Amino acid sequence: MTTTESGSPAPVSGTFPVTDEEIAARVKALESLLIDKGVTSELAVDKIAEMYEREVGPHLGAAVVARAWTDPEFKQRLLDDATEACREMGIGGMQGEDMVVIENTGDVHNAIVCTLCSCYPWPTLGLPPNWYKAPAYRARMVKEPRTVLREEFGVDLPEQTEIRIWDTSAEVRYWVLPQRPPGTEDMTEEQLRELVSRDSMIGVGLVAAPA
Amino acid sequence: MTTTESGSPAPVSGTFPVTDEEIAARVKALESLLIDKGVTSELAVDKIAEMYEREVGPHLGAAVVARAWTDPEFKQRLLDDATEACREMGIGGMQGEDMVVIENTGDVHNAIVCTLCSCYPWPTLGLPPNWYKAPAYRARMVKEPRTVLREEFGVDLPEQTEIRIWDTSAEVRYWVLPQRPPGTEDMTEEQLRELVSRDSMIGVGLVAAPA
Amino acid sequence: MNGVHDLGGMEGLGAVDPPAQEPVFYNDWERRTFAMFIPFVLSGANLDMFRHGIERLHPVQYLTGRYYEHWLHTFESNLVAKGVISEEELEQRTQHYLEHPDEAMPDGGDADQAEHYLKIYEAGASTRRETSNETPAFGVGDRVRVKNIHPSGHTRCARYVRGKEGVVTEVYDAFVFPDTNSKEQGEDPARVYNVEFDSTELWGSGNAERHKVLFDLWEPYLEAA
Amino acid sequence: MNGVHDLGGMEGLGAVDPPAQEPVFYNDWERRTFAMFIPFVLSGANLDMFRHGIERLHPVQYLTGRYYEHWLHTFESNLVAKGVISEEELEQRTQHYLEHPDEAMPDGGDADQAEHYLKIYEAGASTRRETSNETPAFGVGDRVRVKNIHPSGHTRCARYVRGKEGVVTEVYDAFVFPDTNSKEQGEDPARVYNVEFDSTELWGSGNAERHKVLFDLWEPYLEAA
Repeated sequence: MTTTESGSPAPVSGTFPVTDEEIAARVKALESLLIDKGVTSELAVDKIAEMYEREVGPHLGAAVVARAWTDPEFKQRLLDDATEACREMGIGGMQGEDMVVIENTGDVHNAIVCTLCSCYPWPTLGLPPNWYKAPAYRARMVKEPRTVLREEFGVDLPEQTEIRIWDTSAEVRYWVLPQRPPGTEDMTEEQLRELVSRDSMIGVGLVAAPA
Repeated sequence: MTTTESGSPAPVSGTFPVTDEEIAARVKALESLLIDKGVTSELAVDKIAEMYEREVGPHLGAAVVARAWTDPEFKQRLLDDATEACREMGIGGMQGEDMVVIENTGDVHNAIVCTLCSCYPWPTLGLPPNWYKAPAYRARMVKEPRTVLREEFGVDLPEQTEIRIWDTSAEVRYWVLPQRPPGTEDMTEEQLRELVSRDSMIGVGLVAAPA
Repeated sequence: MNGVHDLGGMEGLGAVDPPAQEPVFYNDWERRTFAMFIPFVLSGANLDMFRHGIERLHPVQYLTGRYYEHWLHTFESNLVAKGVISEEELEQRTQHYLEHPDEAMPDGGDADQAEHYLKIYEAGASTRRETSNETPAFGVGDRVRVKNIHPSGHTRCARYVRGKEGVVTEVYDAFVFPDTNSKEQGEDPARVYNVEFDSTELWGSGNAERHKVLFDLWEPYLEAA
Repeated sequence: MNGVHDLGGMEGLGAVDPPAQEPVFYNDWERRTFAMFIPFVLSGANLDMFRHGIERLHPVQYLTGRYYEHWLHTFESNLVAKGVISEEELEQRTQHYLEHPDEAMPDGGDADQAEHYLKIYEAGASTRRETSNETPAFGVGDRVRVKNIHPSGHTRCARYVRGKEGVVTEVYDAFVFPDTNSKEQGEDPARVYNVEFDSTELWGSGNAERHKVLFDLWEPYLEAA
């Protein structure tokens, strides 16, 4: 217990959130110490950050989905062993060492969450959005997913659709193969990629038919 | 989600704790509105606050304990129906409508907690101390009471003593009849009262023998 | 609700750190807030609404808030919800007292009202009720299991006892049922049982300590084990 | 530990409120912090220590902290605990950069090192391991119960599944066991099972929604139902 100005005891000392200035300075302090130890550098920081800013992102997962939609044999390989199937396309790496892809159908809707932290398949979806890592989604998605999907993401599923929520609690990284929308029969794999959103591979969005 | 100055999303908006100035102003605002509605007044506020500042407090519970130590029949009545036994001494009221007193012995040590809020027997112990109402005590006392008693209150119980923690989850208000220390055989009821601490009636203290 | 207030067994909250001494109230606003409970109830609220208003605070406000700050917020939110006061007048007055922090409250008061309030404190306000259900469902010594329920509203069935088995040690009378009373859906009095749980049942056999926890439970929370 | 990070089923945390768009990193310090993970691991830490360092944050710091602020704090606390850096030099440098917020980092860098780090991201760092326990304790379709354990250290056995029964849907290989690895007590690889839980088992039959939750559990967390 600490006390506030008026004397009333407060259960926690300090002011929250911590200021941006302090966070920024602490980050530089730590990085500079690690540079001194020879385990990082400005160059390494830039290269790593740029990798996830420019190269790795949900366009990779979208490419996998588009191929699965257009190549039944690839789709089967993807559902059998997603890690291996993605590797065929040169996709893989950190936080995707053991991936499993789960298929949405007319009867079953899947979505992913990590209630304990923020596990997510980086190689195909990129780094997770902040709402995925924040408390509200993590808390609610395992108890009231239908409400979360409807109220927060505008996905209003039919009552008879079974909802399956994959809580990524170990080192397997799940992600969703969304349903191919009707009216896309004539589209090429390249065109289909453009339709596939990050949210549809998390399971909080559907792939809309082209307008 | 809100954003901080540097743009990073923060899960909660606002700054915590709220300032003392704001709390004090909000309290006056609400009280003044209730005065306007005719349901309170400065006089009522003072009378009520003074009742718990000057009249109701752990000296009342101590008087009950001292009597139980010196009057075996009263003690039996106290253990049978604490509310009724306290009423004999003119003690009772809000948050003590249904009291139960539990006896500490050489074999069994009892203590009270309210994990869900801050329930406490006001008529005999007064208003609860802040640590009783704060998260740490409430969280830990039902899972590791022996450690809490030893580390936080200096009460190091023998390994063979059974610990019984009463989580005051409904409207019964429990409190503890502590053990009478040795060496007090010649003391009067009035003298004994002075020995009985609030903590010993919560169960986080023992009554020490007079020096 | 599965809220942050439901603290039994939580870790990471730090030390208890009890001070040697402390005043009953630390300052003027704590005194004033404490004294608003009866006016609050007389404005049409009840104890369970009071508690649930605190539980509905954002977890950060709950964990950083001073104790009587919780009371202030539940008074505010309940009285606004009941239409006794409006957000707007509350904000206006708050702004006024922020600008005039030393301005006294309207003076005076009704001595009879003050006396009446003191008498309420002295008499208490028991929530014990006669019950039509004369035969208790469980008796002393019965093994019972707490139902696995997760109500979104107010409940006194803490998470850490849900699904757990214990033994009835005491059968009490009926008391107002918090889950319905907090929603103004009626007092629905139900019997209360004191149930003894072994710490191994609650926290597993690997828990570092062994003890008993006694927990009072309304009959609707329980089933035969 | 029974910490605030263990969020499944908690209420009162507000809306998800997803923005239409957001950048990968919002600012310079988020970028820098993200890029410190490999240097952190190469300084002798591991993924489970990383996670547990975040879990040990005070609940208020956890709930008010920006996401990469959690990373910063677990880097700091683990590296100080390991003696890689000291509190003092961290505070001194922080003070320095508070006074000189625009000062650049030491320039340059080792191109080979940067390349090496990128290759780690590309290759991944699987925690899947060979196991000597060739016969899985459970098979697909088996009913299992999650043990009622409350370890004080790091665990991936969330509170909301403890004591609950489900059906094994998949038997995976062995993976590094977080409970021991987080304490540097060995990798102790153990098999992981995907277990399907009905929402009524987790949240009671009164839950407003009905669905399935699939949860991965290491063998030591499970017993036959």
